[in-house]
Amino acid sequence: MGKTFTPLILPLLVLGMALVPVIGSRALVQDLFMVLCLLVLALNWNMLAGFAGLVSVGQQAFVGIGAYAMFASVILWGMDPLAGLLVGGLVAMALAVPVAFFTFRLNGAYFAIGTWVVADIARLAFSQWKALGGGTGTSLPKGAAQEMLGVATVRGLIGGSKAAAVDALTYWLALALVVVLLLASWAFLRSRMGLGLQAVRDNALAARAVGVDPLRLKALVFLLTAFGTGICGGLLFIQIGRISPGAAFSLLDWTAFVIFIVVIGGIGTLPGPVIGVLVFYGLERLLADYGTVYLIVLGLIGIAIMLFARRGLWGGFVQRTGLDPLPLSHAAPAAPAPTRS
Amino acid sequence: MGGAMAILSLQNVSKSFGALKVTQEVSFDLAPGEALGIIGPNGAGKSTLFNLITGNLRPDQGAILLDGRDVTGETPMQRCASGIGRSFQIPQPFDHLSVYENLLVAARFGGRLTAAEAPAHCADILRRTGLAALADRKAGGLPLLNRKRLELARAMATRPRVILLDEIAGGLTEGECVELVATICDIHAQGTAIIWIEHVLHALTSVVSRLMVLNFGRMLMIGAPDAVMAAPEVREIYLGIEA
Amino acid sequence: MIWLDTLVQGLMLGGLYALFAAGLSLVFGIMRLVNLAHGDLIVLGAYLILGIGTVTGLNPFVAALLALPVMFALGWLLQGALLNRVLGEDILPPLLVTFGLSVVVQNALLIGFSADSRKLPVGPIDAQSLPLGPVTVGVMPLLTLVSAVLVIVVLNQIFYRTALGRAFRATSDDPVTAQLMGIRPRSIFAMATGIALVVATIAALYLGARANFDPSIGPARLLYAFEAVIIGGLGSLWGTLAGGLVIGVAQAFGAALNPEWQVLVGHLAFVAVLLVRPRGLFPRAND
Amino acid sequence: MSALLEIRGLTAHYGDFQALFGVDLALERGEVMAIIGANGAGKTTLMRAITGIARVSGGSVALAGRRLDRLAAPDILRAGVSMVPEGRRLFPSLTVEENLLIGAHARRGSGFWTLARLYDLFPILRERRQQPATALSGGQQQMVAIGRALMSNPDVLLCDELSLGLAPVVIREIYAAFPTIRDSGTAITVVEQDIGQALKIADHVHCMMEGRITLSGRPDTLSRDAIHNAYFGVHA
Repeated sequence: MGKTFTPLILPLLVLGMALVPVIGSRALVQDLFMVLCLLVLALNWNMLAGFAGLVSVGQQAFVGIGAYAMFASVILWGMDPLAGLLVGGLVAMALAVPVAFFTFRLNGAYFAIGTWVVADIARLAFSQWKALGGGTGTSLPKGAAQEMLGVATVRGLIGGSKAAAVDALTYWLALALVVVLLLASWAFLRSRMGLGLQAVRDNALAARAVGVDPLRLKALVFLLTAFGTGICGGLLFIQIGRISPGAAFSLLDWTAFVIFIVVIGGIGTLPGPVIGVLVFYGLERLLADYGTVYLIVLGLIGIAIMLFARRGLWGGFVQRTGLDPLPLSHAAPAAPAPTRS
Repeated sequence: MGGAMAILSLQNVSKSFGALKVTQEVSFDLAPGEALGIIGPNGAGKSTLFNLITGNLRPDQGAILLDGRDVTGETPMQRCASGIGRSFQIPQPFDHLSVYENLLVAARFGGRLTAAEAPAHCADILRRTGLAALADRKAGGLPLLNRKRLELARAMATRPRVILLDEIAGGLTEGECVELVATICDIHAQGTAIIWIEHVLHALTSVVSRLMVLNFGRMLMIGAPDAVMAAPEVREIYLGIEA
Repeated sequence: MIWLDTLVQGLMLGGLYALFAAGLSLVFGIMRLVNLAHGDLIVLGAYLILGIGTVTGLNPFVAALLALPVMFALGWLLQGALLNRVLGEDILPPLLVTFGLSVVVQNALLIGFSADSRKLPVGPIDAQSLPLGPVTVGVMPLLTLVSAVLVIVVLNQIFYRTALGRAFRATSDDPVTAQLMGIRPRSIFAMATGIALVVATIAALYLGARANFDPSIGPARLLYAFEAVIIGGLGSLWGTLAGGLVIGVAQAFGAALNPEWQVLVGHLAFVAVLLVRPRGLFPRAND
Repeated sequence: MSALLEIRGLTAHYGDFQALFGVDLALERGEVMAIIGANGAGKTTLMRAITGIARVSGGSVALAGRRLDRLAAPDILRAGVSMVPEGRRLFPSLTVEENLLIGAHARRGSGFWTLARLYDLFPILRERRQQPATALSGGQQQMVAIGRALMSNPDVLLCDELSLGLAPVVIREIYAAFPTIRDSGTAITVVEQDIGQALKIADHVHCMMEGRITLSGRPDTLSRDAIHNAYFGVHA
């Protein structure tokens, strides 16, 4: 039942989401853009912490690096912001290599601290980049986003101002990123690598005994998620238009919220981040006028989930109902007719 | 020593934990397709010997050769890919994966099979180990006998040429034990060499052609099972009954 | 001479970081718990001292004495009611719960005390300084360093000279066998977190007396504290002191080169130490 | 008159795996009881179930009429049952003397056993008392483990696999302390794979196989063949 249901509803959902810039207000587009970006970050963090067991609290490093690399591409090297996105992802992935070399020496919980220190180092180092405004930051040149590849096409498609077209384009890119990431995550987890990763998560000793190299798999996931997070960082700051070390390397915005989203939705499950981001958005709307109370509620929910429903909303749902519309499992091949006497 | 015939060869392997010598100058050759049994009292260093062979521990001295090639410096992953499979004394299933997926991991990584080849290979092993009906069950929920079968099946899925079995019959009832021995005989008949640590002697002696006795990390005796079991020093050390 | 001065200033700063770190080190050593809320709990302690001082008109040093039992009780309750439930093989639940706690404490303080920065009014001692050989040191910074050394000495005495410390070490080694000795690990853990918050209160006193504080500064201080614990060697109290001094001295030299480099150079020292000694300066033999 | 330690119909599970099947045992005051059996027979599980380390799934354990089977491990120790665990499990961060002192953490009243009396029982420990427990030889470590368990002045002392990995001469030395322990008023249960040793010291011997008691009796009434059969479950 679930198997015929899922492939049908997902494209419909994506189609509905894609229509938002055509029928919705600009404010809604901007709101949902932020939600989609948080979902991208959440999908990456979930892959890292939920599947590879790498609990990082320093992913803001790759958001900031991606954003700064995009800014550098546009401002210093005169590239199109879209090309800058790719540069951002690649630079983030390249810098993830030395980061992994350092942080992988730290075990368990201290890995988290190590990634946090690295993110702070990145923030402080980029504050020294005077060409990009140093500690105070800088803005994208006037018109850079509006002259971006594809903006004219989008304008032809939906009309409206250039700024609205930029919003629509970044929104669609974020939506596309979400879809691609969801599909890629699903494919990865069902691949040989994904199977090995789940084996390591269950029992590292046994995994090594059947030939799985935990370190290699974890390093691979670390690099891939740095790439995804870096691209998302670039995209976020095309839309925001202004960068500063504090904003680009914000622990609260790019990691803390993301962790709560994943934990509330269900860590180590594919749909978990999606559910989590919906709850997060709902709460944000509900408590929009009480900034600090909102954060307290979020913290309390996170604690409550860990105490009473460790698998999160989605994990709890799957456990209770036995339904899993997005199964990661491999069914055994149909057995040949039994030949035992 | 380490003659061209041997598939696995240990040469003067020693290992200490602090002051405790857990393995002392152990040497033996295993012929291709041979079945060797290891007995000895608890704490004699049997499981340590396995961990040395699989690469979970590095020996302080001595060498371990696979097909005449020195693998002493290799990781467990490399040794698995080179043909050493193992089962753990305490079953270590991948709890959240199905029985079939437990085998699939082993076949894809250690067995180096492609996505196209692996399913048939795993299905064959599931059938031979009597796990076919449980293929889609989560491994974490299996009772002991099936956990032991899964240990065996998963080790087989890595396509080993030497398979190490660590007390795989321990804790089973007589009937269950007989079933498991039949499966092990089947593996042996297909040409896989076996080293088997076991306290359930009658199970062991119905499969192996040579028996080694370990005591305080030392090889006390190695030879034909009947001769070894009849030796007075073995009866004394192993059973504590003065003959 | 300027370098000697910088070194001394760095050691003083390191004393403060060691105070931040001592409670963390104790808790990690006993129950392998990484408490991400420790920084915010120190800030909470500073507000508690401020509150007691404001209400009673007492000097912050006396107010801190009154705050000690309150913070002990808070730590004991926190461990008993919350943290004990999430200890286990899986490192994620304790990390996330203390992370959630950090956000809750920080924002509750924000509601209670606004974002305005405060300072503990310690009186004239704040501005006094002593000539110490060729350099001059502030009385408060010196007091901080002396307190840090004293705290480490006392914690070591508790750890290695008392029945409680014996139970701490035994539980840390092997909680299951400890139960066979009649030890209840959960109450041992509650006691440890209580003591950790007592140390946090002392840290809070110096944090609030030496510089301005506001509800948001916890996490950054926590990061320096963790660096001290990790490079000191996990579970070693003297190592934690050494780690704090290394971070403090590195930051002081960084600041001497360029004020913007203070924190960055501290972090780089942390990375450098770990690259050379992956298990820290004074690793425990059995880990 | 009920026995000091009385076990009735005890069952225990690890997940779906049943490790004990209705074990009945009784230990009298001043008695030494031995439980023998091969690896995996359920001896260690039995010890862990009595001391509260493993959960009991059925049956009862009572000490002088008081039910223990629902108590947590620290409370069972306080009630008067102490254990020398398999593999000794000394605390590596503690010195020899501290390991002994930690045994008195929940000491009940002022019993026979004190540091001084333990040092008289195992004089070598007095010499080594400031050393880390892990620096000792296996036999000396076993002495520390026994001493640590005695420091709470228990009514019942359970010893799991004392002779594991020790040379025969060391084993004899350790068992030489048993009469003193028994005379101090502590009843003893030993779990052994070393059948010969068990037969020498015990008043009663029980053989376990596959989670059940398969043979019970006084050492002088049991034939070697009967023990051999009970031990291996085969007819030799």
